[in-house]
Amino acid sequence: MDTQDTEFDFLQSGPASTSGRSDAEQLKSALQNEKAAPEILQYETDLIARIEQNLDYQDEQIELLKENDDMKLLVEIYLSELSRVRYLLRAYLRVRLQKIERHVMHILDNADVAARLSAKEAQFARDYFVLFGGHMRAAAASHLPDAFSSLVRQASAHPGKDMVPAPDLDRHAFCRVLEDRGSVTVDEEGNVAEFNRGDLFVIRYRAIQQLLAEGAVELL
Amino acid sequence: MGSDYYSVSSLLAEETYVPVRLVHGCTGVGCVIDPSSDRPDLPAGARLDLPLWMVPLMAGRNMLQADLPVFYGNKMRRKMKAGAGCEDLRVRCPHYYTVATQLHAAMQASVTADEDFPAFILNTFRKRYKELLTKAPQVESSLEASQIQTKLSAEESQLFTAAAEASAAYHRWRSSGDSRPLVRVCSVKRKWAESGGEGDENAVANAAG
Amino acid sequence: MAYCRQGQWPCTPEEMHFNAKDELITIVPNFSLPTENATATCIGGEFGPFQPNREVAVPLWLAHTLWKRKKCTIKAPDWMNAEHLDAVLGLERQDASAFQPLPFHYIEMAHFLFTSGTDGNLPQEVFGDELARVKDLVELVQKARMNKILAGLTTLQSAMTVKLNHLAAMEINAVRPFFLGSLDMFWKFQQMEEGAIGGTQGHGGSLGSGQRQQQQQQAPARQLRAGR
Amino acid sequence: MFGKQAYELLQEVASVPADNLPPFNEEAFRSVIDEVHMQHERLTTVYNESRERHRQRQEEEGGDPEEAAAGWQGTEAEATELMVYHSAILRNKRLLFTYVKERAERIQELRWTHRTLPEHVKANLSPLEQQYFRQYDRLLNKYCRSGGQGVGLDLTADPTPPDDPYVQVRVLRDYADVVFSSGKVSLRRGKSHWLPSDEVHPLVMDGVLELVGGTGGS
Repeated sequence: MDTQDTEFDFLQSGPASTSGRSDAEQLKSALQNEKAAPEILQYETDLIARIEQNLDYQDEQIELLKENDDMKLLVEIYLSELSRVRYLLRAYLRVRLQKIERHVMHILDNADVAARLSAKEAQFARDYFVLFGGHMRAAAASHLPDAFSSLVRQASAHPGKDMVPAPDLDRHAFCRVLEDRGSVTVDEEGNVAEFNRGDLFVIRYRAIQQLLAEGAVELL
Repeated sequence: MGSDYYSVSSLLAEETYVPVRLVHGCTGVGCVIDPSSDRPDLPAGARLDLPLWMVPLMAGRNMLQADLPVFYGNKMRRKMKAGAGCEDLRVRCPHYYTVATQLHAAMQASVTADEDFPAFILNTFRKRYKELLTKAPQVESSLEASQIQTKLSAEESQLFTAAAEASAAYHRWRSSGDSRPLVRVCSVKRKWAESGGEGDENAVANAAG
Repeated sequence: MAYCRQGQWPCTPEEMHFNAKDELITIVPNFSLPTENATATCIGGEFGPFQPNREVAVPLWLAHTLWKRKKCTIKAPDWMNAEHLDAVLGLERQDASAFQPLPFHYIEMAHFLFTSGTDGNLPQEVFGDELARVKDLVELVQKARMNKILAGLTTLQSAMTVKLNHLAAMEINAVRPFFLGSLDMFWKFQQMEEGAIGGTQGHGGSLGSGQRQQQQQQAPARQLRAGR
Repeated sequence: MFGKQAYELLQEVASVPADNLPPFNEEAFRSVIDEVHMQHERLTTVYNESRERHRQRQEEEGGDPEEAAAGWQGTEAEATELMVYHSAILRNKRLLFTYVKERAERIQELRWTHRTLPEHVKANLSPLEQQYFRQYDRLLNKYCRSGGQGVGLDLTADPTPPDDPYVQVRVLRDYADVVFSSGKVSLRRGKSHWLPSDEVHPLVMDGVLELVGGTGGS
């Protein structure tokens, strides 16, 4: 993944027909993946940074051009695209917040899952846990006998944290193959499927969890 | 268990009563758990109905043995074999499938599992699944939908509602042009699944689980 | 829109429509952009060049923006001619188990081209005398494919990995909640059945090749078929 | 039967559509808390009494009292009684927690869809829940605002996909030069313009502008 060395040098992300997928296309794919996956995915740090940088740059271009009547159409084109990309960015950040809220204790309990969050999301998760946990404690837990007042264990004597909502990785999902992978094991019985670029599957998420992380498949 | 601790549909399902036999009897709470008893102690072998939420912990410790309620029994299986689509599951057990999976686990724990039970549940869903599939897209009115849904379990109703809503959303989109109203009005009122509380995602997952 | 409860159904038709507007379509501009290369450098790529009477492929949203301002004409996509659609329809009807390759957002693109324009003039402009025929054929293709999907769904008897190559976006969306919800339920009941036999459930861990896999005969993913 | 009232408490919120909240049932909630404490007291009493009886039996038989220190020594029937209380406490806890969490989630949802609490809902919240809404509001604002911990985007905006941000308008009467986000426009009668759709509303209401055929629909 290419990192931005110089400011405004975003011409590298050209149209799909010439040099891979543009940043806007990657953002749309990241949003679709996030919407369709039962668990929270790795935050697209570099991509979001580039998108935000490019949004700012386009805003600047619009400010420069809007006084020029000859550039009126170009400004309208820029503004139209900006509204689309901003929608994708808002939707991406929003669906991730929803997942953080839904599985906050699971996320904070698992370092590898917590590492998928951006710095701001991690702060939000900690703040939300304090807020939500405080509310549960004040409204319910503090009224129960000590042995049953835990927010994570049904009873303090229970070994496991049997109250923590976690994503169900055995849910099915639609996915498309982006990179040839040959024979892929798709279930515990050892059944396999040929994963060729462009193939479209309905499959249990657990079977393609790792492939998704590697960018070999995308969710639909 | 943790993944559906807060699941409203699971909590509703676990209020279903199932027949059990107490292995060692019980002291003190006989009147509480058995309304027909007027004595605090119940003898070993006592038979009564308990809510499903009480069963797994006690089955796991061999304190009781759970049996299948009548709506999973041989008579019901014969009726299902004859015509699964016609049966009214809601009147018998609204959370038919959720209760089945949890009860089966409890019966496995107390070694009273019925080997044919999972196949019966799977085949029941297979047969009724086709009915749901063919009916959902054809629903023309909420009244018609309600009539179909009166016979469905909560889990089936969730699927039916989801399919009908997806179909309706698609047809709404098809009938609209490419234009949009100038000012979008965010609708306050939203249609909601009948199973209540939990979102569609969780409800479907928990219905299946 | 339900923010926190969207859950398993990630896309509304409106969102699919929004996504479809990134599909490329050929236009013929009647203007020139006063930029260095007559191009528009956007986040989504460099579009253009825009010069009079010079065909150029642009995203549908941009084509629409320009067309509304009377800055271009829009050409029908290659797949949207009567002859090609007739052939596609024939193949869809012949093959019960597979879908013909069409653009992922073919339904939304057709919808856009058939319904846009303040006085219904875009469809006429794009398709001319072929309009009615093309509309009919697209509708027939959609119906043939949806019937094929539903016929395949009726054969669903268990949770399994299903290959559905060339299924389109709106088709996925239409069947998603029912299809995925049903597969999830089948899977749960099959886990229940496996438990009765004494097998181990697939909770936790990866799907790596274990000893159990070596003992099982490996079977390919099943193709969703009709009439089995 | 144990857990019945807590079950009915949860049903109160579960049976209402998700965009609404029934009043917080303080009385029923308190009653369930009392039930839990009664169950816990009984559980503790039965456990201790059973241990005491066992210890006495040990003394009568001349055994070593120290052996009675650890573990359960009661009868299986007494163990079953303890498990009835234990599972009932767990059930009540789960129903109470889910009641509070379900309501909290709906309160969060209201922040996303309404920004402020509707009056009819506000009246149904407990003081703790009203506080929860205010705190969640602050937390979400902190995440959305510019700079520091924020992403600089109001995530509650644009819940549905945007259309063309421009609409075509016709000027109905001479007005003035107006500065829109897209630039300055001289509004002269009879002229048509493409203008940002979220900025023309006041001028449409004032009768200065009229929409030209929507945004492209037939």
